[in-house]
Amino acid sequence: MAHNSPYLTKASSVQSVMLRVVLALIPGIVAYVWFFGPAVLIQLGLASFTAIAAEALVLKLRKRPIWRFVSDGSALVTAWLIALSFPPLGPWWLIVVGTLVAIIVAKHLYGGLGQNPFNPAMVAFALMIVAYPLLMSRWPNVATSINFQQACELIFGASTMDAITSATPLDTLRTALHGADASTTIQTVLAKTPRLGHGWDWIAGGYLLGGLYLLQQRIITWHLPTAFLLSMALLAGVSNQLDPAHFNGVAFELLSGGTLLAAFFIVTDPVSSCTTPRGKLIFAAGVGLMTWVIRHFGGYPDGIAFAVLLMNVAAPLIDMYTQPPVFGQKSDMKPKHD
Amino acid sequence: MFEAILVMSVGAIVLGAALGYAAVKFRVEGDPLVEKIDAILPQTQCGQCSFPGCKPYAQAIARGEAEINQCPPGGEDGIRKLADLLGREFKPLSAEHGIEKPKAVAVIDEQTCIGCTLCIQACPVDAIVGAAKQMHTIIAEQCTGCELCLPPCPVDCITMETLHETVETWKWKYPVVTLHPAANLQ
Amino acid sequence: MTTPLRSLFDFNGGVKPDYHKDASTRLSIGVLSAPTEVPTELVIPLHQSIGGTPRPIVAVGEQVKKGQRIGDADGDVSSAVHASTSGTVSAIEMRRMPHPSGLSSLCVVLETDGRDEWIACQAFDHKLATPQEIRDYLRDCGVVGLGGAVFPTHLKLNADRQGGIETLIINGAECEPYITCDDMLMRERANDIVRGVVLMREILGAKQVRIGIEDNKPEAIAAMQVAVGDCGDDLQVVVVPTRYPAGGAKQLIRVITGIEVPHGKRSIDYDVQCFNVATALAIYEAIGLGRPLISRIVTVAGNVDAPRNFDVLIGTPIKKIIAACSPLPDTNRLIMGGPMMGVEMPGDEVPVVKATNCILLGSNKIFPPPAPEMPCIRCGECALACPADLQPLELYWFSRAKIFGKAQEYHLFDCIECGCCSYVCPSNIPLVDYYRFAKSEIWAREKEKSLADEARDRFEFRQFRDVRDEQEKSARLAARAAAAAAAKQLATTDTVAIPNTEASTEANEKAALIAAAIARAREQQVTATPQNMQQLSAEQLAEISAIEARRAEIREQAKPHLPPDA
Amino acid sequence: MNAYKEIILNGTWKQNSILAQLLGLCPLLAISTNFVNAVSLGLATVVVMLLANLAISALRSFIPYEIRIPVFVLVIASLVTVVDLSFNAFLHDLYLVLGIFIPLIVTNCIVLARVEAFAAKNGLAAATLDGAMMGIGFVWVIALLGLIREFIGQGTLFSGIEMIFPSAHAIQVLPESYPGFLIAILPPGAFFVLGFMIAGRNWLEARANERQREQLRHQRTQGKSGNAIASDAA
Repeated sequence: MAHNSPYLTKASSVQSVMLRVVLALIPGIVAYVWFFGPAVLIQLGLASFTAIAAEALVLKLRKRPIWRFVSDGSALVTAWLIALSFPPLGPWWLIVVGTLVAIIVAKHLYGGLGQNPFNPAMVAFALMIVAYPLLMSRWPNVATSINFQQACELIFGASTMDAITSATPLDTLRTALHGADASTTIQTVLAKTPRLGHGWDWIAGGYLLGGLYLLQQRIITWHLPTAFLLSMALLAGVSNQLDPAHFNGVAFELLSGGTLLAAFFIVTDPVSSCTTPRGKLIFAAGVGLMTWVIRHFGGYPDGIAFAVLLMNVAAPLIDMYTQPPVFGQKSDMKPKHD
Repeated sequence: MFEAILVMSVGAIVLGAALGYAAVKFRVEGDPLVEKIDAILPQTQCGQCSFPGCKPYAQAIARGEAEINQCPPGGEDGIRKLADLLGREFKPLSAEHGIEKPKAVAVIDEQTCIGCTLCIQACPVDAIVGAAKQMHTIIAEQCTGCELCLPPCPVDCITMETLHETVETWKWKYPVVTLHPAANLQ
Repeated sequence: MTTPLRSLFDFNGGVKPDYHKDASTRLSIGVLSAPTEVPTELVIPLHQSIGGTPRPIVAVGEQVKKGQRIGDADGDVSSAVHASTSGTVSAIEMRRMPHPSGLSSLCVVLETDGRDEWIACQAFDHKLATPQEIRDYLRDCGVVGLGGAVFPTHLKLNADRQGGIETLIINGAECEPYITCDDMLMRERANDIVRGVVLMREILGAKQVRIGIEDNKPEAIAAMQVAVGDCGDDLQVVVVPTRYPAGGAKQLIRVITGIEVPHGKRSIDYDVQCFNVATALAIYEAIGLGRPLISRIVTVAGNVDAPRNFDVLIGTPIKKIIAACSPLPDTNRLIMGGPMMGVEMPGDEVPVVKATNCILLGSNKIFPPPAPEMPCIRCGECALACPADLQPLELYWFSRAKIFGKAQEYHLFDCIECGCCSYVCPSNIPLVDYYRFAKSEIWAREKEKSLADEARDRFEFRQFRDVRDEQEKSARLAARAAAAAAAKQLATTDTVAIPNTEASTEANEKAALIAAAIARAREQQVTATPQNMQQLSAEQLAEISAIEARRAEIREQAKPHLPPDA
Repeated sequence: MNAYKEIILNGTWKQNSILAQLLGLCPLLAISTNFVNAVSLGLATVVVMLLANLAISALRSFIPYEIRIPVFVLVIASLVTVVDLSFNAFLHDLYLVLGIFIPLIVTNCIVLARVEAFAAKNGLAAATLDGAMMGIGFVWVIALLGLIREFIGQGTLFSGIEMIFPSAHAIQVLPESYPGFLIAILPPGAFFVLGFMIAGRNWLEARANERQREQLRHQRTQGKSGNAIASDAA
């Protein structure tokens, strides 16, 4: 039997969608390399290679058409998100193991493309930060510049890195605020490290640029990023007003950590998030709320991964209860005659 | 020691009494299972299951006296549904009760019919109309294809006609992705 | 009446495919209904509208004239069928239908005589007729919705309503790519259409009339505006933005009035009624000229050298009109309808029916086979494109997994199968096919269930009756026995034998009767001709044999379902 | 004899309380952080199950149907108390590590499930064997789980063995520099490893079923030419 109508199709494919997402990540990566050196490029390469190799291997084991699925680009998107959320100076095996877990466990054990209930990149991040909390905080110090060779040595284990790594701004604050000294406030920390958070704002800007591109391309809708950023901003604004000594301001909260990466690239993962308009708003606001809660009261410096995973669990339920009214079922439509 | 035994005994008596009361008070009455089984059965009332109709067979299944694979008109699909409902293992249709056939209706050859009314008495769903010494006919929409009218007919004027797909009963197939076949038009 | 200033409403979703409408509007409507063009054989299916299948009222060998009724509507939800030209009925048999199944259905085959002789046509005065008479007249004229749904028009022209309806909408949107039959009709026969619209308005008592036309048909809009201006009635031509499927009845009602008619409700419940422009013309021809619906405009487009519209007699084999457009050699499929909702034809010998608005020829070049299906990534494009505001992706999961209950809960039956979701799907999933599958499966199951329920009820009633009869019989016997006992007591001397073996003698008697009947039947079969036919004239005998033949034929048709043609 | 063989097979593999029935997961997941803890708790459970099945099977004709559950719990609780006190007396260090999970054997649904489903309906010997075999089914799974989690999580084997045999020592299998896969020891790790174990069992079962079906089909095609009854019986 030949295929049935419609016989016309719009020229779009999963591949083109995924490649445009990859393209949208590039401005953020450029800023990243500018401030933290080329180490992240090595991680990107490692993650991409591992992801594609693992994808091909699993597809072969599952007896699926290999080329059709490897070329869809979804593994590449996962790999890049992992590379951008993992610390750039982490040892090579950290990102390799993380990527393997993402592709094999989080994606293919659930049925492959389109079937995974959890965001694979965030599964990898959550698993590795739980397993190796110390290694996952090896971020380069903005002040020290690392060239390509140094980065290789650090990543492939030929030298130690204590001198040049530092915690992320969020981690720094968290450690200081939850430390023994109860009198520490954000202001005292900032006084000690005036350049805290510098560079991160530019990277965030890069992600924002990519996100706007995705919006323009209609690959993502406004609901998810807006609701996520608004809920974060709202919480940060209110808490900062109430207790400026212990809660970050809106700008710091939005520009640090992976907030903007998450807003445009992670929360918007269509497979594992909600699909109805209202559902998207609830989902993203929930991620924002949980991220903020984990950042300030949880055991880990950044809570996006956990927040996303927790909301992933709730996504089908939210979708079920937020089905938009179908044509003709809006409440104001009443027949004149029955 | 004595104290411990006393505490345990009192506890046991109180709990036992509560449970005993509950067992009497909240006993489940009726058997909704029969209805559910009956809903799955095809209602041909053909008796091939060795029970006089679908409801009696449903009751027998519910009591555990009959296997779930005795209904040829229900076919494999029906057995699967029953297996799901009852949590029993799927079994292939039992051969002694018949084989699954395409759905058919009985047709009376009106030239041969002598009007004996025997088929009318045999029809479990009253789908045959006619009177003594008058020609009989079958209401096709109400015929379940049970074949119970075939044996009593003394002149063998009833035949079963398989129902074929028509434009009205045609169904869209489950989409399967196949390569487009070569042009088959001139 | 110029373009109104009133604001239009919008519907959600929809897509903007390439329209390809120019090619088939360059030439005027070709006429294939002229006497010389009439094919030698017309195949007129009896079932051409929603509802019951009309009963044939002509016999094989009978002469018919153009416009003569050959099939009578079966019940109220049905519509009559007419001979498209004059000729002889050569057969009433199963022929392949223009239906994706490729199955056959009962058709009247007409051997044309080339004279194209009309029956006596007489205009119908709707002003003097009662609503019921108007309905019956239109039903007998075979007027059905020509937009593609072929819903019997007489059911929609419901003149019973006190005070009339609010809005009458005439659908000239024609949103599907390639199809231009309504466009050409409006350009060339705007006046007749407007006359039909005025008739409909009078019957319905509509307060306002809006003729909706998509803004990609400027010539049609201009022609209609002129015709509306000439007619003197206050009709309005409304130009609606071009977006597929703006021509869907519900979408057009939404765009023009803002009213959303939900699934399961009729638009008349909301004081709106919507008809296609071609239907308006058919009404004019039926009421104004007394001509039944025997032809329609068909677009031939796609993989042909000279795409064009034709006025085609119902029952013309489609190969006949395709040939007039010189199809290209790489044509590999024939589609009835447009590229978004059309259905593939099983062959080129199938006839044009009232639903045939377009014959689209396809090739791998213009309709490339879809890329391999990928898994759904829940991107939500389909939900944005859905004009019924459904969540096609959810419906897809449920239909694919055959969880039909859930699919219905998610409003599967609100789906109008417009194809927008499949059109935009980046994973190339044949979404509409899944919905079609799920819908027909649900219908089949519901039908099966209702039949099973009916069988159960009948079985249970029969059992109840058996028990009741048994009780009545035993009561009767008891009464008789009591009476006999009383008689016995009275007549002590003469003992009357009471038949206590009533049942067995009854059975014996019956067996004897049956044996006698069998014997009689055998005898009858031996003496082939009945006694009462011996003194009849030759004509009478011929008549009887003709009746016998017809009877045999009807029996043949009445047989539940014939095996499909080889 | 065949019935006993089936009890053994059911307990250890086919109806395995963990892999097939997913019962008693709470102690299983909580205590299987290393091999020694896992085996200790497992053996304690075996003892309780064996004795509980024995006791209930012996008493089954005296227990009224309506109050059977409280009676079962009472018997199991008494046995667990004995085990708990013995641990406290003889393996005090281990007792401290296992903590609440020894008393919690009372609520382990495997124990109650076997008592209710088997011991209350079967004879003494069969019930005792069932208790032992179901217990062994639990022990080997929890032991394997503990082994894997300990190995992946910290690269050692038998850590904590000195709590039972003071002279013995844990074995460092992977080099000291192994950073440890912390999550294997954390509760999520228990779920992951158990998940893979269940998947493995399902895979083996599916393969066995497939092979059986293959055999049947083979026999049937052969039986067509021979006698039909033989193939039906198969």
